[in-house]
Amino acid sequence: MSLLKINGLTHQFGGLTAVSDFSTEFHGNELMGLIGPNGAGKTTVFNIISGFYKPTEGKIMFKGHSISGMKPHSVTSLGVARTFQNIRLWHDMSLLDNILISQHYNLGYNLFDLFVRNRRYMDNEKRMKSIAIKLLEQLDLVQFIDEQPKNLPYGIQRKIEIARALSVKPSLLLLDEPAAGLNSSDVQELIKLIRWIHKEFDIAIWMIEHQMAVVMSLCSWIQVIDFGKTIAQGTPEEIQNNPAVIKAYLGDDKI
Amino acid sequence: MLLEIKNLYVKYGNIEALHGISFNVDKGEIVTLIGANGAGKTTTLHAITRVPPPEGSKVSGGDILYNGKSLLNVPAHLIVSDYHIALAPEGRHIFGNLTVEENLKLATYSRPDDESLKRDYERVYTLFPKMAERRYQRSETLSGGEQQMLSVSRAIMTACNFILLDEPSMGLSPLLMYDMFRVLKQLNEEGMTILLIEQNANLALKFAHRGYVMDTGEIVASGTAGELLNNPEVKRAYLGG
Amino acid sequence: DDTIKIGFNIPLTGEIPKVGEESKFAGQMLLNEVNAKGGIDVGGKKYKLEFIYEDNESKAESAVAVSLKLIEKDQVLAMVGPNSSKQAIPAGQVANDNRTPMISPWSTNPDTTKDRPWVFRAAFIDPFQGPIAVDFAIKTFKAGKAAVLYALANDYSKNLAEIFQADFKKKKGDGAIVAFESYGDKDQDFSAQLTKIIAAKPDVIFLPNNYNEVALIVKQAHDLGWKGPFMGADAWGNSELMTLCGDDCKGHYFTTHYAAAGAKGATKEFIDKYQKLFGYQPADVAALTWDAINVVLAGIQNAGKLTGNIRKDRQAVRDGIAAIKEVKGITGNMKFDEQGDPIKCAVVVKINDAGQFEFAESVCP
Amino acid sequence: MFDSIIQNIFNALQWGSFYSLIALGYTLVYGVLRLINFAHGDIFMVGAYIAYFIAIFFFKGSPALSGTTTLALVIPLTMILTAVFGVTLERIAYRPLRRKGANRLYVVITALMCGLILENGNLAFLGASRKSFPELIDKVVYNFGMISMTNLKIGVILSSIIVYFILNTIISKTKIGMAMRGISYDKFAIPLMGIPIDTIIVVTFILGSSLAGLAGILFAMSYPILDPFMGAIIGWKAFIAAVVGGIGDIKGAFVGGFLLGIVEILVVAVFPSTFRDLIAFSILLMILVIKPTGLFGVAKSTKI
Amino acid sequence: MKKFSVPALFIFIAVGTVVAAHFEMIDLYVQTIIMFIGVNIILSSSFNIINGYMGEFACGHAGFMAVGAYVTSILNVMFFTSNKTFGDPILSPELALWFFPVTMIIGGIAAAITGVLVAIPSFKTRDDYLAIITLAANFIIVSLFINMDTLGGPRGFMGMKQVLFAMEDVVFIPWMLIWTFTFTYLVVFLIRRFVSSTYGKGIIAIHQDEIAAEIMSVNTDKMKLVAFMFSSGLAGIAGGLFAHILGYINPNSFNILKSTECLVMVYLGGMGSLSGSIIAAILFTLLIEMLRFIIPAADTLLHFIPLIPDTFHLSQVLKWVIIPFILVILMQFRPEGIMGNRELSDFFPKLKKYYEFK
Ligand SMILES: Nc1ncnc2c1ncn2[C@@H]1O[C@H](COP(=O)(O)OP(=O)(O)OP(=O)(O)O)[C@@H](O)[C@H]1O
Ligand SMILES: Nc1ncnc2c1ncn2[C@@H]1O[C@H](COP(=O)(O)OP(=O)(O)OP(=O)(O)O)[C@@H](O)[C@H]1O
Ligand SMILES: [Mg+2]
Ligand SMILES: [Mg+2]
Repeated sequence: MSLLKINGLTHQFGGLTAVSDFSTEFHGNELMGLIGPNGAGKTTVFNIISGFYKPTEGKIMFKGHSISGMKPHSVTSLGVARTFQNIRLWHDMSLLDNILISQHYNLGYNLFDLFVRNRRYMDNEKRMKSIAIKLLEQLDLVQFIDEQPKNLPYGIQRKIEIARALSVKPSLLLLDEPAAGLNSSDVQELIKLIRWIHKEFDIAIWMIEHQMAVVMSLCSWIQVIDFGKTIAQGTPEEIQNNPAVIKAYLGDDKI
Repeated sequence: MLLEIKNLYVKYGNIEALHGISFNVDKGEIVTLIGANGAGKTTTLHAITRVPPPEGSKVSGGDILYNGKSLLNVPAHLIVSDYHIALAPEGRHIFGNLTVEENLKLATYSRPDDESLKRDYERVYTLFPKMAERRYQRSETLSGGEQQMLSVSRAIMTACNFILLDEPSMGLSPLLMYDMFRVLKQLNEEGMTILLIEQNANLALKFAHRGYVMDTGEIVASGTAGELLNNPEVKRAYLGG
Repeated sequence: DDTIKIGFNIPLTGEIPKVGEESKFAGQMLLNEVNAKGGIDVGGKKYKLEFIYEDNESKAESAVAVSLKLIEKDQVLAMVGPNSSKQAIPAGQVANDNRTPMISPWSTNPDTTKDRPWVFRAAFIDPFQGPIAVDFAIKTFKAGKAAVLYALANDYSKNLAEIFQADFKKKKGDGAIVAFESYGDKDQDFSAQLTKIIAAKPDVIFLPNNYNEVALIVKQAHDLGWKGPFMGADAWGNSELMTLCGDDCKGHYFTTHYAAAGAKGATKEFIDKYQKLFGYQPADVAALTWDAINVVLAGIQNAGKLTGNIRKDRQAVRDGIAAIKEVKGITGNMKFDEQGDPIKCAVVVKINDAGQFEFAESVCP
Repeated sequence: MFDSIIQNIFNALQWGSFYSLIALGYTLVYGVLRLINFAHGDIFMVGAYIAYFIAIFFFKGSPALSGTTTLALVIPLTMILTAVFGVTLERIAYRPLRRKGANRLYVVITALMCGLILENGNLAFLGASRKSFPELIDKVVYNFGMISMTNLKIGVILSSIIVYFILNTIISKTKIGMAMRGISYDKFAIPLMGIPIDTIIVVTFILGSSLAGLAGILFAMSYPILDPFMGAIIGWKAFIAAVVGGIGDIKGAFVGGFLLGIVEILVVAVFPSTFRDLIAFSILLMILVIKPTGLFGVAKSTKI
Repeated sequence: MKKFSVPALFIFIAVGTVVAAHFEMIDLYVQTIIMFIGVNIILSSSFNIINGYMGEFACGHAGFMAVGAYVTSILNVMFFTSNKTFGDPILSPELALWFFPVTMIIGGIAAAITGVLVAIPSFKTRDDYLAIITLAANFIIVSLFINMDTLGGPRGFMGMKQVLFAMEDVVFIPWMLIWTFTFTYLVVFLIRRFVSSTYGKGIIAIHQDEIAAEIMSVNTDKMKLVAFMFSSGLAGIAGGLFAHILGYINPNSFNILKSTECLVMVYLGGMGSLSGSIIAAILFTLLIEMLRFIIPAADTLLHFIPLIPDTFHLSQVLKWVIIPFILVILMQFRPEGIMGNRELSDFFPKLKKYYEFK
């Protein structure tokens, strides 16, 4: 059984077909890239998978469950986590709380336990906290644990968003332009980070990115879409030399 | 000298973000500011365009001279309408509830309705054909890159002589990014002065005449683009190699 | 100590500030008069009066807080007010529980005084006023069919409307009330209700409403083509009615406590003095407050003497009020039944062409 | 029966006109600042009082002008003075808060408080007596069979329609209108377009408050009894109407106002009148449940 | 002893007040004010769940209060007193003492169920559209009670004093004061537990970014349902207490004006600050009562100086000019409310030695 299988996915906004007949498959823990011109429908694909839009047509199977039309939080609970093109952290809460709240998929206690503060409540709160701290330690973020994200540098915020996504213990991590707004040296760090996460957590990663340096050095397989349709897919080398991709997306770098 | 920043100090509340920076931009130049995240690049542009609090910051020392005149006491909207300085801000800040066309029209708020206006519309629509195509779409439903184009187009439409760009390539596809830099080059050749902030320092330095490197609220290096590209310090710290 | 403290629990703000104002003015007038004469004589000793006016904001909970403040903090001997039943009912409970005599000038809901030996009132109650209006309408307008428009959220209005309805049905048959319509709090447009009422072709429209609403209703009814008579109740009796309503209200009738136009004797004297001091003709609530205070004073004098022990004195005053044989009031002479409700006459007045409230008929129990 | 229906439709149109006029002012300010100006109902009340004092001065006072001349003076003067009033309120109460970057709900609460100050300040300084608005124009009742109409009612309905069309043109066609809409979405970028933000906001308050002034005049003529609290409930309800129409949208406010008027009147015409609020609000609630952004409101689609 | 410092302080105050009240060292007026403060604390802190922590703009809190007030009053009057609507008591009046808290909780549950009415539309609606739904719900609930003639309609409902007498007949101590203290503490206690848990913080996440919350596995619909039910349930308890303190209720006591007072207290205290809500409730209640004394005192003073003419008197009407004016000024100085979204211990770090908000 494949991890994620998308078949004939189509999505329309009013009259505009943002995604049309899109298919893909994750067999195991690949690291794949999704690229394409602006407005091609990449983010829309992610939004559909994470349950934010209900697709007009098509099937999405994740670990054997059909997830099209599921609520976002249920999709996440099944093991799909994501980051956003524009950072969406809870900026007025501490970093720790940001990570803790993402444990909602597995609280382990109910309202009654909460009000009486019984054993179950205490144990689970402790468990979640230790998960969060461990994760922050792994990602070298633990020194910011009491800070509010809004007060942290942009590069760190990007990293926190990834940490938050990891805290739901995903099997598939969707990254929407993780390098956007990062400077060249931060980008190098990010590449290392993603490679490390892929190995350490042993999860599938699918990313949208416009910085070719990132995509080409990380992804084993790249899919290119334009106007919602797949125009090419293949290894980085194949994509880089594909004339259709060059014409629609890569261009030539003469200024 | 068209723009001269003299020993500028800027504060957010009690936190000082710029600790006395000085630089200048000549007429017809393309100058780039590069540097790490949080170095104070955006803060500098906001200070020049006088973005008012609470979004903005407070200048606590130094001066900003434009054609020899201080901008410090000029209200933000006059910077655009009287001094013809435009900013394509970080984070785009398009008017999502207006259509693409209305966004552009709003940018011409203080312009008379004349020939040059028509020419600018045409220019924007030819530079960014996507904008013409999406003319009647509510702009909040544009994709990220499309919004970026709109933001730059809007800055061009305000009929400026001097344009400040805050990470214009953010979120753009490579093709579009090159296209946009070509457009900017063309504008520059037509006489527009450009101050550019870019994360992709390599690209920015290839494109600009001169550059300044900022770090934690200070200018740490400056020179022509070529000098900076070959400066080993700069290379190591900011060019990712 | 030679002052007697009386507390006023009145709506100076909120929905009916005018009512509070008139109560307060009546109080001030009486206070000045009595104190100018050196105070009142109780058991051979002269006591000066001291009145404390507290605002209950036209809210039930404030009326309770005010009652407690007057009773506990200010240690008043007796309390006058609140005026509307919404506040008088809970405040009455407080007064009764804390054994302080209270007299509401204006509340007409039976619950205010019911089973509360410490609570009295100066106005007659609704079950008495309603049938008078019915009889008068049947007799004067030869009414066989009537319509009612009342304020839903105003318990006074609703109560009276229901009493009128029941009594009219009893006298003229079940179908005699052809329209029974209501409106909400602070409404200003009544056209839909009036359209319905006019379409039902009643002989008379009964409006047990506050004067300000009456002015709007009457005008709007005329706009919608109504030419028949209106019958009102005591809440019409406000000096402002005519400034607000103008010609539209002339020729209509209402039941009330006293008729200002053509008033004689003490009543006229009161009206003239009030008008001179405050610039407008006092409404019934001013007159009733005046009477209510006089009832309290009569009670105090009945008590014989004051000991200075507030608990004992309050008890004595309560007994004094209950034992009143008859007080000559400007709204008629009254004595109290076992519930603390006054036994007094009602009058029907006509609004004459000069806009004055003219005596038409008096009905006594 | 048929007569009653027609009559009620006219009643509803007149009543709805007032909701519409007030809702338009609400929506205008909301559309620009995302500020629920809870004082708007009270600005309407202030408008009515201003109209009253001007009318008394010219009509009953020493100039002793004729009714129509007075009215011709009352309308522009009231609108101007009410606008001045609204702008002053913005200046002293809302602007400083905005400048400090306060959460918009704090501005809303401030508006609520200003409303209370206006109501009770009026009560404290003008006294508890209600004011009676003089009859400036001779009322003419037209009777068509069982149906009655007055010249005033027709005037009110026409005014609200005209106002709507003027306002709609301003908002959708002019640059100022565009700037107003732009501000609501992104205040930061407005000065970057060379637009003086404070001027636009002042213009908004001028428009909104002068509309409240106009509504005040028309209301005072139709329901000639003024009291300090006259704006409270009608203000709340007009706000509800504006939201049901789709708040921030001019058409929404206009239609919403009439809708509420019609629903209120028709509910009374059909059901026992005691159920008016119950049924009317349930209907509005239902509309919002089915269409969560109101009749004409566009969902702000957040890009993610 | 961090854990017990706050309860200990509270018990000290509560027991002190009750004992003082019992021996008539503080009078009924002061007692009533103290009870109103309690009710207002419950109202503002429960409203803060929705308007502060969750960041919605609801404005119909009084509606839920009404449901609680009516349900508890009816239950108590029906079961423990003889009344003309419900006839003889169903249970022996002595039992009132034991069942009183139960009826309070039933009233709370009833209000919570009504809260669902508002919660379900809130799944799809946000912002000011939700404001309208709550406002309309408030109008509808009040209108419903006005139309219920068996409950007195606009005339209101009474008889709750008899319930109190029934309790006092068993043991003569100031019962309402005790109940108010108990429930106020309980409510604040529960809210604190709720908002400091990972579960409860889900609503803060909804406030800051609902989309992110939903995508990070917070079941936003469920959280909203819980928050609305919790908040309106607590408002119902406040209503129950209010009804029994007053001994009389009336639908118009729960109209928009009452909701407005709740709004004022929440924003005055600061959105998402529990200590802010408590402080604001105390200040607001005291301010209203103090002005009863301040205005006449100021009047006397001004006449004494003499600054104003003899004939002119400062009237109580000014109270409702002064209160909003003070609030407007306060907002200008603290545009985030008294406490912002912080707690007392964040302001005075020394307090952390004695108590912790978590
Ligand atoms: N809510 C919406 N309503 C209408 N159209 C939309 C909506 N969201 C997206 N679109 C349109 O769908 C298309 C695809 O958008 P999407 O955000 O998926 O692009 P993208 O591939 O992520 O582009 P970018 O690289 O610029 O982020 C765009 O043309 C956009 O205008
Ligand atoms: N509104 C604000 N309030 C407080 N501090 C701020 C604010 N905006 C920026 N800062 C601080 O000022 C410093 C400079 O920020 P600025 O946004 O100018 O950096 P930048 O160079 O543009 O960074 P980036 O590359 O991330 O855009 C940073 O330390 C930042 O945290
Ligand atoms: Mg995208
Ligand atoms: Mg920046």
